[in-house]
Amino acid sequence: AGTSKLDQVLARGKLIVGTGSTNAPWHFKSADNKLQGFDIDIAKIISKALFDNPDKIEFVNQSSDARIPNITTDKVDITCQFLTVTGGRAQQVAFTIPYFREGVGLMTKTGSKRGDYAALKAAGASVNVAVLQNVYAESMVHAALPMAKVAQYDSPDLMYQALNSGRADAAATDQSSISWFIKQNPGKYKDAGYGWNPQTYACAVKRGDQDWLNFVNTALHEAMTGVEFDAYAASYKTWFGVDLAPPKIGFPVEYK
Amino acid sequence: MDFTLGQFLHELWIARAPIVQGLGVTIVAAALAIVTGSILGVGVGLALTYGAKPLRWMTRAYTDFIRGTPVLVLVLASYYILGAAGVQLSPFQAGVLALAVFCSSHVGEIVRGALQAIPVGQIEAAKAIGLTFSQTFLYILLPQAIRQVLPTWVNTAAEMVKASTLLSIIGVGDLLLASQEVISRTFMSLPFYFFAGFLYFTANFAIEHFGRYVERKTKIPS
Amino acid sequence: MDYVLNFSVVWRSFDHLLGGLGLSLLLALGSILIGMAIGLVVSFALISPVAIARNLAGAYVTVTRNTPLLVLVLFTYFALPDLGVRLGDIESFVATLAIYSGGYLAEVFRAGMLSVPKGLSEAGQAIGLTRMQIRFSIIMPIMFRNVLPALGSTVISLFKDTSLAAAIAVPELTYQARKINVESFRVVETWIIASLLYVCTCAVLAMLFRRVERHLAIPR
Amino acid sequence: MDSNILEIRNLHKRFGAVEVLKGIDCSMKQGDVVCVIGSSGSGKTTMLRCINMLEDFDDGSIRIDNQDIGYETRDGVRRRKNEKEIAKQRALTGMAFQQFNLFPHMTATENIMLGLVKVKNMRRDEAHSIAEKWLDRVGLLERRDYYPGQLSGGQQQRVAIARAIAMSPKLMLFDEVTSALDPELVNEVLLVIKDLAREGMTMLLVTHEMRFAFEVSTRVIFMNQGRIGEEGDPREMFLKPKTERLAEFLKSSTFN
Amino acid sequence: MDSNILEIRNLHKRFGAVEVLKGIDCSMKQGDVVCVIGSSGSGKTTMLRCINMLEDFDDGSIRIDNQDIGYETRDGVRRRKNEKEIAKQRALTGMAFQQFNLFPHMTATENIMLGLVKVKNMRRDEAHSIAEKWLDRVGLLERRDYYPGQLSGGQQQRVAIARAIAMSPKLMLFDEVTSALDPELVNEVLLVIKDLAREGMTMLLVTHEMRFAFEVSTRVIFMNQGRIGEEGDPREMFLKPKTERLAEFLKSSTFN
Ligand SMILES: Nc1ncnc2c1ncn2[C@@H]1O[C@H](COP(=O)(O)OP(=O)(O)OP(=O)(O)O)[C@@H](O)[C@H]1O
Ligand SMILES: Nc1ncnc2c1ncn2[C@@H]1O[C@H](COP(=O)(O)OP(=O)(O)OP(=O)(O)O)[C@@H](O)[C@H]1O
Ligand SMILES: [Mg+2]
Ligand SMILES: [Mg+2]
Repeated sequence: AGTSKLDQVLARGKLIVGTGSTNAPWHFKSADNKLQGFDIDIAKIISKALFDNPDKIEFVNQSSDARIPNITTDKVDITCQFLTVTGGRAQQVAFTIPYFREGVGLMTKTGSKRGDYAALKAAGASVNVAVLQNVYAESMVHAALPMAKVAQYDSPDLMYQALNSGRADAAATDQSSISWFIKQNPGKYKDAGYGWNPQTYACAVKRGDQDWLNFVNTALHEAMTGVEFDAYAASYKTWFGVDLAPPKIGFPVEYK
Repeated sequence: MDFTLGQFLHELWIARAPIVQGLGVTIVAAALAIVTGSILGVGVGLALTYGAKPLRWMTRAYTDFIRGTPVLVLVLASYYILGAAGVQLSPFQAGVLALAVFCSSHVGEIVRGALQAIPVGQIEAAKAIGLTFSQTFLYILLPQAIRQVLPTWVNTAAEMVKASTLLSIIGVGDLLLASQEVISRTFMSLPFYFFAGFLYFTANFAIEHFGRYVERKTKIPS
Repeated sequence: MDYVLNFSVVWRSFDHLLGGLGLSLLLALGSILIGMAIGLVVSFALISPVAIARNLAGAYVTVTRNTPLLVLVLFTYFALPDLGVRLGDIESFVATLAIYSGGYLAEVFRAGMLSVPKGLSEAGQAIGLTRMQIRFSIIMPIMFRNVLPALGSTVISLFKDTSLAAAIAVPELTYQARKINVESFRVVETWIIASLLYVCTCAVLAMLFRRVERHLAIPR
Repeated sequence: MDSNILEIRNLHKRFGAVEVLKGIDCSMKQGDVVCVIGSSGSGKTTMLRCINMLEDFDDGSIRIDNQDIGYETRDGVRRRKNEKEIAKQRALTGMAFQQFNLFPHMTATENIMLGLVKVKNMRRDEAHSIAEKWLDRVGLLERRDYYPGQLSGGQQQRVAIARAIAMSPKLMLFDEVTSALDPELVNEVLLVIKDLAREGMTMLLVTHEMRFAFEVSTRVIFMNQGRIGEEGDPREMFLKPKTERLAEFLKSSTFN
Repeated sequence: MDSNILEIRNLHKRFGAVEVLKGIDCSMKQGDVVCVIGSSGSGKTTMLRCINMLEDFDDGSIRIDNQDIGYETRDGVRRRKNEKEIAKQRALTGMAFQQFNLFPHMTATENIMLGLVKVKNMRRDEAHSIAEKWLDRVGLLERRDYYPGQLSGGQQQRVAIARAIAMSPKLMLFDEVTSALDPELVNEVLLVIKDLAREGMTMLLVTHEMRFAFEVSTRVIFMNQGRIGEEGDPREMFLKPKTERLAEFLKSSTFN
């Protein structure tokens, strides 16, 4: 038997994936208490590649500050949990190829006086912005609204709650989350119409296991460009409401 | 958000299974922690009261360290630091271990107080009829200490139920995490937090009354 | 396991942790002072001959002691604005912890009050002191000395409870530690350092209390 | 004008259903030293406690120095006075207890000063010199800075008496002030009381020390089941008891 | 064979730097009733406590029924026996304490049964009937199911004596068993002890009740400053003390 995680996972017969359960549309529970979301579907694509069965997965529920420690202490084989790729993190874990890219947007309540980006910016220092806790949260907000006061929250529902109770005029968070939230609460919220701060999401595995990393990369790559594209595209449509155009046939786009 | 009571009840009904399951996890985790923590704690209390000096110092350091650390930190340490040391525990096991350790330091102190409150004459009388120390402990000290410990111990049990909320942070699907999962789908945070709070309150209230009941039952007539 | 400890990220942000600890202490100090005032009043109500006062105080103590602090924190912060009471994040946490600690401290004070022999207040009455004078000159000074050990441990556990302020984005010690984790994911190292900070602070608090206890001990 | 210092009329006191004082009438003039004797439970302590309103009473009146204690009758309705007034009236009497009841957190001097400063509103230096005067009188000037825990029982009781007397009460009440003391300490306390008697202090004492009662009192009251059983000159009462009850009681008490 | 039940040789006991027992020699035969008298602090209690190893002692030997108590000397080295053995030896003597020390959470019967069942390994029903026998002997059969808190001091002491005697010790030790009792309760306890004396129980009693010592004992030991000051027939010692110390001690004790 090989020493790679790949062999271990195959021998075990199931994949152990670290992810969360409280962030729609990435990873959250359905009404019948099943884990679902875009991260979950990515994990299923990897399982399919391993076992030709998308459901041979054991999910380990983890909070967002547990994402990297659970890899480094071998609690999980892989983490798929809207993990933003950064240089610092890449020194601790090995990132797979990315499976999504997005930016930050601003969400406001419908009917609010400071309903759009221009109004928010004009209001200057009297604007309160709620954001998810992060080291660069403050500078991120200030990149768009230089004067705004920033309040950082532990979980998205607290952030939305702050917006709802009027503690914050706007919530700055991932565009994906904003679109999901607006869709779930029709008519109550709106996108302030400004996006910035691009970031890339990738899965992460333990460093120093090239076989395993190659395998996952291959699986993800073929989901976005090859045989599993339909599964990827279907998931994308479900969670982001967008139909993807199929990849161009012919010369592989990678070598252009 | 704006919603009616009816909407909340509807969502609550949909989410009944995970919430009941979360409540179950909370109760089992707290119960396991209380039981193992209390057994450990009796040992700690004994060592603190009757242990040889080095043992007494070690247990003193143990209790002081544990009691000085927020439970949240104990939970994380038990999960990650033990993991780093090669002991792989599931989140549930690690969480219960942390709570039990926390509980043991508190019970240890309580037991020490109770043991020290028993008049020395009791030990001497037991010695005088020829009982060994372990017999003395089992038949004379423990039964008296338990009665004295009961009210404080009940408080500790309630504390454990509250502290079990912190297990959600390492991914144990307790009542709080179950509620948060529902909230992340429905965005009804206040009602579900309060519903969870109400359940916690009810659980603790029941514990409190059970404690009073046992206290009445075990009261020594005089 | 081959996890290698690396404290450098933590040292880089150590002043953030210390600043967080300072804020934790301030939060604890503010809320416990208010909590002590609440606890004192409630404890007098708990032993009052007036049944309504006793029952109200009893209900207050039951609710605060049996509800997780986190729920109370979220209530003050998110629900009270709907009812027209809007406090800043620090104020709202201090208010919550004060109310929460009031329940615990009331019980501590009540026990202390019952430990003051009844004869002493009668002696006070006999020389013509009013009820208030007896409370302030006789009962409270003695009660305060009696409860110091219990008060010490309550204060220490309330200090640790300030870690929940992180949930509403008050940048105290736990919040700072989690912030470092989000950045570096050096969770083990960060929590080791943070917990040492907590333990040391608690030890210092305990020492202070023992010193006060010794200082105030009545010579005999 | 009524020259009586104490005037009790038809005093009744119930604890729940049990009537403990069943109509006491009694008066004392300036300089009287009255000893109350009687078997346990006959109501001696209760009578003393009513006199300075440590217990409310149900019927009858107590007048000290021509003031109605505790209650006033207006338009035929009996009303308890308010707490402030009652507190002031309590300072008309001084009381020494069986258990001393010194304030453990105050030195001997501070114990005595408290009432002077808080009730009589004296300046501290004035109160201080009065406290020292009385400590000297009870032979404890050297111990002025000792805490009660550092004094013997006899010394504590002497401080307690000094604390009561320093308030210059019209009437001193003593409730078995020696019965919690070791035999060898009894005398030092009795000597202090004798001394006060000699100086004309008006005193009402409950005591079990028959010889002392015999020596010090101008009058003796024998309480029996909540009533005054017999009352009169100590010599006559002790040597020629009129009632059988008293004769019996005297026989059972040691006369040493 | 040595027919002495108790044989103390050169017993020394120190508390820190203070030598409390300075060489006690004493022996008792079957049926002896020895009273130990002496002023406070002379070491009476300490001697009793050494005899059943509630205190370790520093030098000398105590033999009960030809067994060395607490220590053994092998190859010239004095060694404390192990706890198990000492526990067993403690059952050779019975002890009654000043403070009774009944187990508050057990009824009278259970108090007596505990040692029988746990130390003597008796069956419960056998232990039960022995307990009842002894409760009957001390006149408390009706109270067998009462808890100590429901009994008067005198009754508690009688149960405590029954508890000790029920273990059929070779020697009974009594340490001032009546001095925590109200005067009217003393007699009931003394009667029980007299009764045991009459039946030939070997007993060593520390007591302050001189008349009782006079009446009940076959021999009296007068302890003085950690030594045996005088020893002999009660009649001779009480009426014609040989040493000045004893004469003085007897004068200061009331003989009632
Ligand atoms: N607070 C109380 N509640 C109910 N009954 C009481 C209370 N205080 C006293 N009594 C009862 O009132 C009666 C008289 O008590 P009191 O203390 O006046 O007697 P006493 O003559 O001082 O006796 P002693 O010589 O024992 O001190 C007793 O039967 C006592 O039990
Ligand atoms: N545990 C102890 N530590 C230190 N000194 C002790 C201890 N127990 C007793 N002593 C001292 O040993 C001496 C003898 O005490 P012991 O109790 O044997 O006297 P006693 O003759 O029984 O007196 P009493 O009549 O007051 O009971 C006393 O001076 C006492 O203070
Ligand atoms: Mg009385
Ligand atoms: Mg003694």
